[in-house]
Formats: sequence, C-alpha cells, structure tokens
Amino acid sequence: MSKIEATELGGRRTTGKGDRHITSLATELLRIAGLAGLFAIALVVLRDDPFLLNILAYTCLFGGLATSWNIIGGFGGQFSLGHGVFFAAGAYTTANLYFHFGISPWLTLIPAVVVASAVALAVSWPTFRLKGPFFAIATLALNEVAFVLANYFDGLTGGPRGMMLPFRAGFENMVFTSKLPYAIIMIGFLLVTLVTAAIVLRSRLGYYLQAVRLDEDAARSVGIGVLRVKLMGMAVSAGLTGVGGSLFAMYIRYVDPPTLLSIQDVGVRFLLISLIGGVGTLYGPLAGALLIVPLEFQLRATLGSALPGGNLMVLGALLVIFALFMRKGLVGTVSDIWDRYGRRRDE
Amino acid sequence: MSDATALAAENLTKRFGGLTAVGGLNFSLRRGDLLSIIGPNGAGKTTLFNLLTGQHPPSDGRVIHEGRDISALAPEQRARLGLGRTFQISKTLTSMTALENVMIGAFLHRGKLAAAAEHAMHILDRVGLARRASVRAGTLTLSERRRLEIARALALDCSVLLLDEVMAGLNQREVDDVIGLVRQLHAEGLTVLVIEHNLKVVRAFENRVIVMDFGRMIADGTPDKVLSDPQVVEAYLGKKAE
Amino acid sequence: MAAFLNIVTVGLLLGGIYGLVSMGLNVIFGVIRIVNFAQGELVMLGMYGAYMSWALLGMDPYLSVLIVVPGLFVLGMILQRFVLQPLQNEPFMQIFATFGLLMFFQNLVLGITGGTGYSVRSDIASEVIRIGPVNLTLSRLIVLATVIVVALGMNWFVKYTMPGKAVRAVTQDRRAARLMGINVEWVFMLTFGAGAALAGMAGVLLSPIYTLSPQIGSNFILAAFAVVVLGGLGSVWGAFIGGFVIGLVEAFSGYYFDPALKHAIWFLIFIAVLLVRPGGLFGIAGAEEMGLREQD
Amino acid sequence: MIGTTRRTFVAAVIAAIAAGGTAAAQDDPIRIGAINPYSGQLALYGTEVTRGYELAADQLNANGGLLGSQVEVVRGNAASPQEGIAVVERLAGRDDVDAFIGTYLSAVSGAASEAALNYNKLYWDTNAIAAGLTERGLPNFVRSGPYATTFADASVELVIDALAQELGKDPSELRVWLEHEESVYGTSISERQEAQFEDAGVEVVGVGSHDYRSIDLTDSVLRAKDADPDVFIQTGYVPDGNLLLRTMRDQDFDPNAIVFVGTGDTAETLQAMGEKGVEGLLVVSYPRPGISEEFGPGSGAYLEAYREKYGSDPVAPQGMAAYVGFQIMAEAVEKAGSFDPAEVTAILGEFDEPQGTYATGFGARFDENKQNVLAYPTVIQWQGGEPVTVFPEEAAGGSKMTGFGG
Repeated sequence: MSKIEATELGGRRTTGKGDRHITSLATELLRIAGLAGLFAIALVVLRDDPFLLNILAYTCLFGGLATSWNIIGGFGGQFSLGHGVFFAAGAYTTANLYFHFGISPWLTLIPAVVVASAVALAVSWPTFRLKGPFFAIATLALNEVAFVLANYFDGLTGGPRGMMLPFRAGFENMVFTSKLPYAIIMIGFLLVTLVTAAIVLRSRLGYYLQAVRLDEDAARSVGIGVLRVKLMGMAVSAGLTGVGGSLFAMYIRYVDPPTLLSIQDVGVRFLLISLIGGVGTLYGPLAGALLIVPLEFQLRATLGSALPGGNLMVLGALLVIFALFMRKGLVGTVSDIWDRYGRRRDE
Repeated sequence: MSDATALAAENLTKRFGGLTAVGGLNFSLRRGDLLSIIGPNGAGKTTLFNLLTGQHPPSDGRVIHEGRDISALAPEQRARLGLGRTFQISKTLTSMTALENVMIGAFLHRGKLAAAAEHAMHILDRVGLARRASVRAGTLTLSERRRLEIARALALDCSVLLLDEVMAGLNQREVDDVIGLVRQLHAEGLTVLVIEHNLKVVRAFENRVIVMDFGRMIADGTPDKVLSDPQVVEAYLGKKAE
Repeated sequence: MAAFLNIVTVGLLLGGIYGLVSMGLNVIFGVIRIVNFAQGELVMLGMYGAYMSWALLGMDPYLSVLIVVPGLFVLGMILQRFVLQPLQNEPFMQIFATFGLLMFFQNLVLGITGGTGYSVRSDIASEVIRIGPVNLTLSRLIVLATVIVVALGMNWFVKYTMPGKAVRAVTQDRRAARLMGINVEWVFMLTFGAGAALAGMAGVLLSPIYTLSPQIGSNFILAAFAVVVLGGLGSVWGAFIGGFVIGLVEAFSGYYFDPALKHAIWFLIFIAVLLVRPGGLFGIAGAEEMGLREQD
Repeated sequence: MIGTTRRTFVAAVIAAIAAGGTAAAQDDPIRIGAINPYSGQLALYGTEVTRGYELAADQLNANGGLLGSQVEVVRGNAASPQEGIAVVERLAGRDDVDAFIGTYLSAVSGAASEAALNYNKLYWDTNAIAAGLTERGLPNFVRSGPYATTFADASVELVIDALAQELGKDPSELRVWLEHEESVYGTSISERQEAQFEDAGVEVVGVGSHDYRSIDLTDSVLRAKDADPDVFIQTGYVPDGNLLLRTMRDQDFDPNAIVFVGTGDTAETLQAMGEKGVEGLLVVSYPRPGISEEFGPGSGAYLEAYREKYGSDPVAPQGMAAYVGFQIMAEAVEKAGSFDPAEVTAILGEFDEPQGTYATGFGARFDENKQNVLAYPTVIQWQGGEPVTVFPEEAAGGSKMTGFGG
C-alpha cells in the first residue's frame, strides 16, 4: 500500500509494549463502510417499526453531533459546552430559509454550515485564549447569551413562540410522512461526520489538534500556530454541528430557544455521549450514542413516568461512574484491553 | 542567503523587575558553528535561551536571524524560520507514538501524511530510534526521549538547533551517545547552540564556548582557553580562601 | 434621584446574594483548583434543608443553619474524598463528574418533591426597613451582613491562623506543602467541606427569598461563575467585590435598559473581563493556566 | 429494552412484531394516550391533568364505557417537542392507541399532534393554550379547553366589566401595566391583552417581560411602579409570580388591583406569601371545583371523586378542565361512532351545549379551527387564605370581590 505500510513493517520488528500503528485512511474508510452496511441491515429489519426507526434516527443524529463535537473537544482538547449555539445557528438558518423563502432544506445545508462556522469563529476567537475549565465556563456563558438573544430577536428566530415549519411532504422539502427516509438521512449525516473525523485524524490538522491538546508549548516549538489550529478545528466541528441542527429542525419541524439551546438536552449531551463512548477516539462518540440515546428513550418511558426525573438521575450517576472508573470510555477501555491482551497473543 | 550569521544577539537584555537576568549580551553564531554556552546555575543561561526561542520578549536589544530582527516574533514563527529547540523538562507527546511525535515536526513543510511519516522515519533513523518508531512515546527511556525531541526539531528542517541542557539526567554512556549525535549533526553542517553546565560535555565538543555569570558574558573562546581563565574558575569554584 | 438610590441599594443587596453563593465556589477553586459545576445544587440542598427544618421541625429558617451547614460540610467532605480526589489532575473528568453530580442531585430532589414549589416563610425575613426612597428587605440585609462577616472571617483565617497558612501553602504549591508535612488530602477534604458548608449557609439565607425548585441551583451557578472569574480566582475579596459588580450591573441594566436583556448584558461583560484579565480583577493567577499546571 | 448495542435492536424488533399483531378486537379496551410532562419541572401539573382524565375515564367505564368498550388512559412522558414525537411513535406506532389527549406544554402539543397526524390519530387537547395550535388548522387537532386568547380576553373582561366599577373609574380612565414571563406562554397572552385593551380604550401604561428563572425582579417591579398603574397584570409561572409579589411588598408598590393569569391560585403561592400576603389577589385560571353548582354542574361530584381516588384535595384546577375535556371528547367520539379524526371533526358542528353544561362551566361549540369557544377561565380572589371564585357573576355563586373600597 502506501509508504506508511512500508514504514510500518520497519516498526513491527520491535515488540515494544503498547505498539500502535497508524491504520491507513483506506482501511478506516473500509471500517466505516462496514458500519454503513450494519446500519443498512438495521434499516431493513426495522423498516416498518416507526418507534425503533425514530430511536435509530436519533441515535445516528446525536452520534454524528458527538463525533463533530469530538473533533475540537476530543482531538483538540477544547472542552466546549457551547456547541448548542452552532446547532441552533444551523437549525435557525434552515428554518428561516425554508419558512420565509421556501428554499429546499437540502440547499440550506450549505448556508447552515457557513453560518454555524462563522458564528463559531466569531465566538471562539476570543474564548480560545482560555484553557480547560475556563473555556468551558465561557462557552456555557455564550450558550446562555444565545438563549436570551434567540428569545429577544423574534424577527429572526420566531422568538419564544418559535417557528412551526409547515408540513409540505416531498423529497425536496425534506419532509416525509414515514420515518424511514429520516433514518436514512441521519445515518448519512453520521457517516459524513465519521469520514470527516477519520480524514481530520489523519491530516496535518488532526495531528496539530492533538499536539495542541497534549502540550501547547511543544506545539509552538514545532511551528504550530495554536490559535489558528484551534479555530480551524472548531470551524470544521461547528460546521458539521450546524448541519446536524438543520436536519434536527427538519425532523421536528419546530424550532424554539428551549429545544435548541437547553444546556442539559443539547449543550451537555454531546459531551456526555463522547465521554461515555471515549473522548478523542474516532468511534467513541458513536459507541456513546448507541448506548445513551436508546437508554434515555427507555428510561424516559419507564422510569420517567414512575418517578419524575428518574431518567436524568440515572444519567447523572452514569456520568460520575464513567468519569471515575472508565475515563477512556467504552472504546478507549476496549482498545486498552485489546492492546494488553491482543499483544500477549502475539508473543 | 544574505547574511552568514545564523543567530546573533545584539545588546540583548532581560530584566524581571529589579533583577537583570541577561545584561547586554553580544555574540553571533555563523552558519555551521557549534557554540556552547555554560555558566553556574542562575547565570541567566535559560533566560537567554528563552529570549532566543521567543518564550520571553527582550527588555532591550535584538535577536537577529540571517540578518532579520526576530525579537518580536512568537516561538512558532521562529520555529517556521528554522529555529528548532528542545526543552529542559522533556515535552514529549506521551500518548502518541515516537514516529507521530516526529511527524508533528515533519508536517511543517510536508502537508501529506505519507510524506511526513516517511521524513519522520528517516529522521528517527538518523537519531537511532528507528526500531522504536511505533512505540508509545510515554514508554521511552529518558535518553530516548531526548533524542526524540532532537529528532522532532530536525524534522522541521531547521537551520539552527537550540539544545537546552539536553544531557541533564543522562548516565555517562547516554551522554556520550548524545554527544556523538550532536557532533555528527554538526559535521553535516547544522548550526548548533548548546546550553550546558557540564564542563566535560563542553570540552568534548572542542568548539567555541561562551561563559556567562550573573547575566554577563565573562569569556568567549576555545574550551581550553576559557576553562583556564581565572574569572571563569572563580565564577564556578569561587575565590581561593586567602 | 430616588430611583437611582433604590437601584444602587438593590444592586448592592443582589451583589450580597451573588457574593454569598460564589464564596463557596471560590474557596473550592482557590485551594483545590476544581471547578465545581454542582455548587448550585449544594445551595439548592441547603434551601431544601431549611425548608425541611421549617416545615417538619417548625424551626425558623435562620435557626436551621445549625443543622444544614454541618450537614453539607460532611457531604462536601464525602464528595471530595470519593468523587473528586481520584480526579485530581484530570480537569476534564472533574467537569464530567461535577456535571454528573449536578444532574443527580437535581433530579433526586425532583423525584422526592415531585416538583411542587415549596416556600419558606419567616417573619423576620419579610420585614422591610424604609429609609426615604430606599427599601431594604431584612432578608437581603442579613445576606449582605453574612457575606461581609464570612469574607472577613475567611481573610482572618487564611492570614492569621496556622491551619489557614497551611491552606495557603497548599494553594500555592501542593508539592512544597506536602514536603512541609501538610496532609494535602485532608486539607482538600476540609476545604471542600467548607465550600459546601458555605453553599448550605447561602441556601438557608436565601430560602425565605425564593420559591424552592430543584432547578433553582442552575439559576445561581452561572452568576457564581461570573462572580468568581470576574472577581478573581482564589482571592477571598475577589468573590466579594465580583458579586457587587455583577449585582450592580444587573440592577442597572435591568432598570435602565430592559429586564429581558439584563442576563445577556452581564454575561457579555463577564466574557469581556475574562478576555482582558483572565485572572479576574484580583485573581492570584491567570485563569488561562490556572488549574492546569501539573500539581500532583 | 435497554438499548446497548445493535443486537438489542433486533431483539426489540421481534417483540414489536409480536405485540403489533393484535387487532383491535371488540372486547379489547380503548386506549387513550395522555401526553404530558411527568418528569422535569412541570411534573406536578402533568400528573394533575392526567388525574382529570383518569377520573373521567372511571366515570365513563362505570356506565358502559365508550363505543361499548372499557376506556384505559396510557401515560406518555414528554417534556420537549422531540420527546413528544418519540411518545407518539411508541403509543401510536407500536401500542396502537386509539387517540391522544393532553398536553400541559404547548411546544410538546404542537410537535406530538403533527406526529399523530401521520398515524391519522385524533389529537384532543384540553390544556395547551398557545393560540397557534388551533390557528394552524391541523386536520386531527381539536381543543376543548380555553387558550391564550380566552385567558387574555377573560382578564380584559375582568378589568373592564368588574374592576373598573369596583375602583369607581370609567374603563377609559384606567391605567394598566402588563407584566409577563418571556416564553411563548406569557408572550402570547400579553400581546392579546394589549390589543384587547387598546380596542376597549383602556390605557396600557407599559409592558414588561422577564425570565421566570430570574434571581431578582426588582427592576421589573420598579419600572411598573414608576408607571403608577391602577391594575398590575402578571402572566407567568409560580416562581416568578411569588418573587414579584414579595418584591412588590418589599418595594412598597401596592397598585389598586393585582391580577395574575394562569398561575397563583395554588397552595404554592399561599405558602410563599401567607394569608395576608395574598389577600385580595385576583387570579384568572381554570375553574375550580368550588364554583357554584348551577354554573358548573358536577364540579362537586368531581371534587368528591378526586378526594376518594387520590386521598387529597386537587392540587391544581387544570385537572377539572382536563376532566371536562375528556368528557366532551367521549361525547364527540360516541356521536361520530369512531375515533377517526375526519369523522369526529365532521360532527363537531353539531355541538351546541350552552355555557354551564359541564363541571367547569364550559359550554361546547367549536369554531372552524376546531377550538371550543365556550370554554372560559374563571377568576378567583384570595379571601382569608381561600381561593374564592368571584367572576363571572354566574360562577361566583354570590361571593363578592372585596378589598377595593369601591
């Protein structure tokens, strides 16, 4: 294959502990294609059960959104609680263009990416001077400001009353009666985010993001413009999140400040899913979504009615447990175990 | 290239409040030179190093690189101009492999992953770490980490290599290895500036030496001349009790 | 002119509330370098504690300090020992864990109370002192007085007592403090306990003012962050002054501009200050790296 | 079905196919999906509304059920639009409920009713009050309870027909301040009030909005105080309502009349302010079980049934409006002979029950948007710690408004 394989061979002679090889983009894309196949099978099996299709659509949407967050949150270590703002930017862009100008939602995806990335660059440029918890707090504050502004400028956002997008069935309006097309769209979105993340992970940007996460001084010493790298990572992440926002808007066909900008439902969820799945890994966010989203639906249906707030209590406890005992999340822990046992099998 | 000075300090000064860590230093390093800067602890070596790498802006005077005043440039801008550096407290990217650590440097002039990986592998070979390419950097020994950081700087295709106490903490055999590496790099035409407090290492380099004390240059010349200079002896060992 | 005077008093009294709520957060951050996102919930637990002792034991809410404050002190120590201690050098995981606690406490109380909006009534609290155009509610005056006393007390403790010096040593450099024989883990437990106790006190003093709801903690937490970061991290006076700055800004922008936008206004100011002086007005260290230096 | 990996989806599918198969046999109970928030801040109200449905269903089952079958109320927990859609997918998609009823939250009702349209299921709303829900003309959406417009109109009528006289002023001399919390609920009612007052020539001296989670509302109170209104009208939730009352007391702002719309008539406000604190406060809200029998026949029976089934007095009046809404729906379905939205909406025109037919004093007549126009809120006044219905006269059963020194 490419040069990397050759150099790999050079490296494989050693039996150093915890060997790790850079799997080539081709192999990674193959894995993603495999995933697509699995989802296709799931679609066929579930095609006439709207309840499960709805869960599948959500799982893929939030898996994609967590994967997008992970690009800057996981790879770049910039811990944003404000991605709800870009999610809302995308949603409002699409809602406005579709509602007021009747533009097909498919076409509005491009302006949604542009608006979300532009908003991200505008708000992140100042806040990226902060690190760790303080960056998180600043993004939390930005989310609150966005909530107040979304409520206040009802010309643009429909204000507190929100915007009810008309039900005009049709492919070009991205409005369907059955859940199947939506599930397909969400799976498509998930795959786009996975491919983008895989490419970023193997690009200069990806390595520079990880260098910035691990040690900004070391990064500067090799010529990395730390702020520029963070902004590029954020732009990619926010752009994808904006697309997610647009698809969400067309799926619910109702956008209002609480739905798009609530901290617990949106802002924190990308983070929660990424942590539980495995922050900074490619497939972590997806694994987190596969566990959390269906679990939440189930908890809300059963525990939520019995004990008010029961479902969120369980999620809160889960967060603490994962933070304490499974810091690398599902994927991280599995790959650690695989490293340890996998290697013993080689010797 | 317009001017042969790889790196020069003109009346370079740095004050932290009342303390003058570096007071009006003047020296210049021509391309291909190997210069060692020694001095007792607190002589201002590290502050000078930080002035050269851009970690701290100078209070006065200028840093020149190939005829250009780079005093105001940030560390990453100087790195792009070809100033590679290592850190006294090693800053290896532990969760990445050795190869990836060097690739971070190689990416500066090579956008593609394959090109960067290949160049990085080549550099790893030069520093004798080829066999450890895909090992997680966190598991490398201290001397391997030192050589990895040198490799990361070389991967920038740097024209000047700044080494900050690169021998610290190494045993004798490891020190000899690194000396050998540095001499070989220098022989291949690389300009090297070494900050060191180990006199034996400086002597082994058999090249120009500057001695600093209390932020001032007190000697400049070959190791033998400098090390026999009474002022230097006094700075290091103190006055003979009368 | 009368309105101006009144608004200044309202701003100061509100500053007292914000100051009290963020005092605990500031102590915890200053010493342990942990951003406790669940601090608002500790205040909320303090409020429900005051309600329980008022409704079940018939105690005047202000008396319930004797039960609520020690109770939260113990809870604080437990949380530090079992949840936060293992996450010492993992700023991300601290955020996750404290968010988890936030969601857990909030929904636990919701489960128990079913979301009913309880309120505490205390005759003392509803007294109002009227001086000319200015109306001073006793309950908010008590809060203001308490903030001043607590700030003075902490300042005295940190400066003039041996344990206080130990805490300061730990704040500056844990490794050095450990070398001097200070049991750093024990100092952390006591500090987190103190932070939680302060939240408990804030809860008790605020219970007569607000209608209780499990979510009320999150109304306070953002203001507390703004105060702590604005005032300066780890500096006792920082939180004290920061509270008044935010209180006055909110009162003025709400009255003279538009109540609907007042939250946005002081958030923008908060972000602006964060950028100009990341260490806050009185901060002992720049926020940009605070909490991230390897302090094992 | 705790979803952990893809394997779980397949397992769930098998269960779905098995469950989905049961046809709606005659002896099968009729299942009505009740969509409300059962977790989160509004859990209390979601539960209270569903109790209204359960009481109505019990009564219905006692005398023969509906269309010959027993009726069962199934809970669907939703506190946000996307949860609303998920609940419809579950209840309609899998459990095949016959119709939906509900919704203490307008945003949830909007999204859930559209999802229900996909399944051609009737969505009968008894408690959501956003005006848009009926104005959007969704074919399967009917609303039996009062909505933002009727709440706003009731508060305007209270001021013009009753308060003006009590305060000894002609309506054109009255000065009114409109305060509201800034979400869709407060905003829509406040805008309608402003328009209605302007039409009636009453001077609106100012409109203020605030966040119901505010930690301080002194600025809103002072702005209102500066405008020196006769009547202060507030539309909001319990937390901001209580804080406003306390701040008005603290700031010595005592307008001649204070009118709350929507909330303020429950023990939560009484506990916060005490008897003296709420004395004279007027609240426009859902009719309470205590209204007179001739205005609301059966309101006493509802009270008894509630106490007997739940062992306490009703927590909030929204329950009785839900109870009546369920009854009207049952009548409509019985008349239409099926749950099919088209058939039910077709016979809505035949409804012409005058006001005072049901326990809440509602009548039943539906306009072209399928909105019951004879569903009006009533007004209570806190007198001696008790919420006494005082307006309209026919509902007041003789109790008079007091404390205005008219």
